[in-house]
Amino acid sequence: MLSKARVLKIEEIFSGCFFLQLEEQRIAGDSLPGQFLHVRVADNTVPFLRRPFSIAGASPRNGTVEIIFRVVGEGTRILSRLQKDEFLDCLGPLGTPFSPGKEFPVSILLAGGAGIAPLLFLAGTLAGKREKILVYYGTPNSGELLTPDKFLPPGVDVFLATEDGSAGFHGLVTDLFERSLKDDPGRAEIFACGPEAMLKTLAKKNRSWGFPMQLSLEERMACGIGACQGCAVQAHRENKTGYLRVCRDGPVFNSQEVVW
Amino acid sequence: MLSKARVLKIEEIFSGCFFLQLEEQRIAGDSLPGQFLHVRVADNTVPFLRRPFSIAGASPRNGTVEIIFRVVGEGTRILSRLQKDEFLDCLGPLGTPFSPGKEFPVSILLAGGAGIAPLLFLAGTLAGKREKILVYYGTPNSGELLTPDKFLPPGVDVFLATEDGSAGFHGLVTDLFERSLKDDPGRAEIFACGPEAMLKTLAKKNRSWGFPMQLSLEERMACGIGACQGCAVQAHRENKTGYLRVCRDGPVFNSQEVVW
Amino acid sequence: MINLEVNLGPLRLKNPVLAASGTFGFGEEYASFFELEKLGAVIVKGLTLRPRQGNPPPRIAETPAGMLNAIGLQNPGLEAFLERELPRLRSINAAVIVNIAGDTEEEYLTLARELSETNGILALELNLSCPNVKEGGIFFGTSADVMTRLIRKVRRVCRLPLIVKLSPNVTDIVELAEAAESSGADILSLINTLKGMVIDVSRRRPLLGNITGGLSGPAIRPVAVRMVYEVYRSVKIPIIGMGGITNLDDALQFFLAGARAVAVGSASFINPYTIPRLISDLQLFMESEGLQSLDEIVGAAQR
Amino acid sequence: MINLEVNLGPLRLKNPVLAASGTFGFGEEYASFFELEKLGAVIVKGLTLRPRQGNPPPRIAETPAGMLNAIGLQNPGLEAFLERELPRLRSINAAVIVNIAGDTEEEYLTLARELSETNGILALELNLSCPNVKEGGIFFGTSADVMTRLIRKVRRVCRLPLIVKLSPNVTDIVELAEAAESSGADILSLINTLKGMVIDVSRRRPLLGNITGGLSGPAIRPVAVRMVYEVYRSVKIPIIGMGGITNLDDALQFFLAGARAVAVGSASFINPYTIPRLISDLQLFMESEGLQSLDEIVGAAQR
Ligand SMILES: Cc1cc2nc3c(=O)[nH]c(=O)nc-3n(C[C@H](O)[C@H](O)[C@H](O)COP(=O)(O)OP(=O)(O)OC[C@H]3O[C@@H](n4cnc5c(N)ncnc54)[C@H](O)[C@@H]3O)c2cc1C
Ligand SMILES: Cc1cc2nc3c(=O)[nH]c(=O)nc-3n(C[C@H](O)[C@H](O)[C@H](O)COP(=O)(O)OP(=O)(O)OC[C@H]3O[C@@H](n4cnc5c(N)ncnc54)[C@H](O)[C@@H]3O)c2cc1C
Ligand SMILES: Cc1cc2nc3c(=O)[nH]c(=O)nc-3n(C[C@H](O)[C@H](O)[C@H](O)COP(=O)(O)O)c2cc1C
Ligand SMILES: Cc1cc2nc3c(=O)[nH]c(=O)nc-3n(C[C@H](O)[C@H](O)[C@H](O)COP(=O)(O)O)c2cc1C
Ligand code: FES
Ligand code: FES
Repeated sequence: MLSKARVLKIEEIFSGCFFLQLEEQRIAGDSLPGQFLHVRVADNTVPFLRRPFSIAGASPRNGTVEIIFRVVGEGTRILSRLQKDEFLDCLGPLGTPFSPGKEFPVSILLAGGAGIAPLLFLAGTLAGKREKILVYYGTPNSGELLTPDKFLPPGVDVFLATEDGSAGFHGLVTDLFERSLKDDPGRAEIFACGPEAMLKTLAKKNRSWGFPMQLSLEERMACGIGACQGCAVQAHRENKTGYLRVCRDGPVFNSQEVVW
Repeated sequence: MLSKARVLKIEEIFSGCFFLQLEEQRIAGDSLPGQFLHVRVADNTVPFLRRPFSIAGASPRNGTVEIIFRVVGEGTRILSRLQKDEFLDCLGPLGTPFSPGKEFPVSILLAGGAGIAPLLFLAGTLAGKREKILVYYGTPNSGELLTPDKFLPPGVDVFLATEDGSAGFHGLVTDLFERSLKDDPGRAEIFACGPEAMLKTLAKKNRSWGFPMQLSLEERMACGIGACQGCAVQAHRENKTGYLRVCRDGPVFNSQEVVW
Repeated sequence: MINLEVNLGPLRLKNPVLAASGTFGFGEEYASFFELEKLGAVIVKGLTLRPRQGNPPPRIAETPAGMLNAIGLQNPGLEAFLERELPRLRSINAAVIVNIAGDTEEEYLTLARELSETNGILALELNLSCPNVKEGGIFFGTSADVMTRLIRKVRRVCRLPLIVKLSPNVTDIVELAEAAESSGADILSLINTLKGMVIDVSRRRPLLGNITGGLSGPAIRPVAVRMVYEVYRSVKIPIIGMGGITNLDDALQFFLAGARAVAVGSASFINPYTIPRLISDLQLFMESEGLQSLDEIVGAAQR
Repeated sequence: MINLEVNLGPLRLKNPVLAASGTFGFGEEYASFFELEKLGAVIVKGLTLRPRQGNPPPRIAETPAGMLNAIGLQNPGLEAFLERELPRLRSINAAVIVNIAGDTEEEYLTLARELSETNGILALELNLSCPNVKEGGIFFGTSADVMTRLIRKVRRVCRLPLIVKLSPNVTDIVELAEAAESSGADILSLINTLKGMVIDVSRRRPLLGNITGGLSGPAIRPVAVRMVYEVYRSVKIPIIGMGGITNLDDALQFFLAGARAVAVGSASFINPYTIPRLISDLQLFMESEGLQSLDEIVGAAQR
């Protein structure tokens, strides 16, 4: 599960946000949407810990796997300086993936910011297998928007929201979704990834909407494989309430499981 | 005294030993033989401390300054990966330089291993100003020998010694020197740099030879500028015995000053 | 091939490299990377009598050359351990050492008693030093008197080799080591984490849910090596050294300082293969240096 | 421009960023990089009554994200300080705090008495915590009783603001901080270095001539921040925080934890301009955050 993956491509999609394509056959073959790579950004004791990134796409045929990351601190800054043909130490794929139900003809993907990453991968695997795939995607402004068409398969309907109104709907992606809500909870399921506030809002509203809904969560991680109990999130599961591990019990949780 | 110097050239002279040429006008103009640069090998907290390297050459005209370093640990390993046009954070020139006496027509330069570095610079500045410049240079074997001609001005006589006899004299450079000893202590002075054992032997033998002799010493450093008292070497100076600072009171000491 | 077997008083290990408690869970996750059988022993996550929820998140903070954790001893409790974890570990032939913690003396005693009666456990490690729980833990580990009383009692009910794990958050580690030795410890483990904290400057709040946490990783290695060195001079019982070990060189510092075995903690998070790699590097080192036994280097830096 | 002036009890500083003792010598070397006048204060190298040779080399060892030092208080002694160093510092308008250390109570008292009678010294910092000298130093800093007695006596002869610098090598920093406060300290400095060591594996010997040394740098920052945070809750006197500060963010952690001023130590070795840069970054931060006074952030992370 530990590999050195070769950098095929690194590209700044918009200021401070990078697309990274890696070549690693095993990871490419094993990855499922919702899983993540735990990446060692440098061969040094600073930064000490690995960094988790959702897998944004994988092609077993080409042996490639992709992540999309925003530069928020030292680790991602170092990553952003990677060059083609360098090697990146990756642990993974890790974590429990999304589990789309065949019984739902409509898939609704709700993304906030960099949360789009795992949903791009999911959309790719669902394409052609669902009647409708709807992607709702919100960012603060049009400058922080990746062109979803570039990363999405054909036949996916994309709805944009920006907080400042510079592109698409003016407001939060959750509001956009609420307004356009017309799908039947019996026929559609939701997959969401984004900032905690967005997921929390969704989980709350969904109490009345009643969609089956899977959320991909984030928490600070050490091991990434389930051994240290570092990445705790409070949740119900199997009639118990306690701390589950984002890295192994998640990162994908059912929205009713999570205790906010 | 703190500069970012541009890498003009980095070259592996022999396995594990690098020649690094930097462009930095101020340093190039201020450097004197025996002084050193205190280098930050990476913009990170690991390695934490700067690394000191003797200045192996400087040209105020070209604005260039050079060091020669051997890879012995993490810091020098990182340095060895520098690329042309990258910038290196250098503090310096630091330390007390050699002070050759005009009254001595003969200069004898005794180098062990990487200790050749400051002596190359010294030879360059003495060239044409002395009757004779003799360089005695010893290394473990011919594979660890830099071709001194490449770095030395014309008119310098070079005598090689290797411990395994693979080039030049078979044995220690101190023995080679002792055998060829014929210069008059009244007319010649010695400048030496190399491993502690070599300098110690020299200092001891010089009690009978009686040459004026200047030694360039090494000690682990923190500040490099004289503030922390970290780089202590026991020495007599000004009728007192105590710890002097290699970084400021040295690295060049008179051989009688040092307490071994 | 050189035999890496080592005796720590009554405890015989197939090699002197252990997984440190709390960094290896109950071994399940690492078992998919390599055979746990290879390890000197797995010291399992701190076990308490009843299941523990642990502390609110965030529980992890990165620090320069290290990390803070404030797990708060989340574990499934004795019963689940005996039912699920221990049989699994035994089935894959892992050498198991159980790290135990309690809020009260009584809890320690019950744990020691019950685990002594269980097959397949090599030794107990008394965690007197967890900085991340409100009661117990570190309280037992910072006063020689309190510690002595507890160890004496545990000793009476414990039939397994007894390891006492010391906290570094003390004025005089030697005093505590001596107290542990004289009250019946067979082996000492040191060090546990240093108490630290990180403030999230953007939120102007402590980063960890528990406010403070335990500092581990290379950052603390100099403190750990120093404590092993000091303790080795004053006690006769063997020492398991830990704190910031990532590779052979780091481990050798501990052996030279006086440890007869070492444990790897946080480094496994960075590279899950750290321990098996260290074992084979140690093997190679001994061969290339012509060492017949670890004894030749244990404590060799003392002077 | 925002005024960075800060009062630490009786001590008024032009800004809250100081040079930590022992890392700045007597200021001479750094004066060629920038005007020392800019600093909140220069805390000079630990001064003893008589000149001190210090420890045998090597005195420095690098560690992950930090370093060990075992200088052993090498300094020219009181007389040379008064004759040479102090006048020089005064002539360039540096704000001077004198860090003093002794082997005996008597030495501390003599130093405090004589320095109190000298013009141009802003405050005394009692170093009760140097881990690198055989007698004195840390001995005075690890027992609340011994410390209390010493501080009381010094207080009586000292007319300058009295800073007490605490050792982190203790079980309970709060107990010592309270003891210092109640025995008359005006200000607390924390932390000094953690005791550590490195073994030179190739030589199989301790690397430092003194065997052990004091650990400083970013590695210890989490421990330092935690101690400032804990002490702030239990004492009323102001705190000078230090330990691993390299930039504004690091310094803010200390302010938010409860420090009213910070000192920069080892980071000056890496970049001699660390302190002046930190001062201007702090200025900019306060302006951009609309802070009128540091008070708005001192201790703001407490909860
Ligand atoms: C399962 C999972 C999937 C993720 N997928 C993506 C993705 O696809 N694209 C993307 O841009 N980001 C993603 N993140 C967030 C990403 O891991 C952080 O942005 C990154 O670790 C920040 O590292 P840094 O060194 O730049 O920041 P720093 O703030 O310097 O990091 C300091 C420490 O905090 C941790 N940390 C900081 N922010 C986060 C965070 N949001 N979540 C978890 N740990 C954090 C770091 O890992 C590190 O240990 C994901 C996080 C998780 C848990
Ligand atoms: C005044 C002076 C001039 C020098 N000139 C040269 C030169 O021209 N060419 C050259 O190859 N080397 C020179 N050295 C030695 C060089 O500084 C070390 O080889 C280098 O610091 C090793 O760094 P590292 O990270 O690779 O090794 P590591 O062993 O990993 O370094 C660990 C720590 O020890 C210190 N250290 C290790 N060896 C030495 C040493 N011999 N002297 C001082 N500190 C040491 C490092 O600086 C660092 O702080 C000089 C040393 C001094 C003091
Ligand atoms: C996430 C984490 C959890 C830990 N849990 C325990 C524990 O339950 N019991 C215990 O005695 N030590 C625990 N420790 C301490 C380690 O066993 C070890 O003593 C310490 O981390 C120092 O070693 P390292 O620097 O190699 O990590 C824990 C450490 C970490 C990092
Ligand atoms: C080389 C060196 C010498 C020191 N000398 C003294 C001293 O004489 N007196 C003192 O109180 N502290 C001394 N200290 C401790 C520092 O003042 C400071 O408390 C400690 O280094 C932590 O800060 P830092 O991590 O920023 O270096 C010294 C530290 C170093 C690195
Ligand atoms: S990060 Fe270790 S359990 Fe999730
Ligand atoms: S390295 Fe600081 S005085 Fe020489």
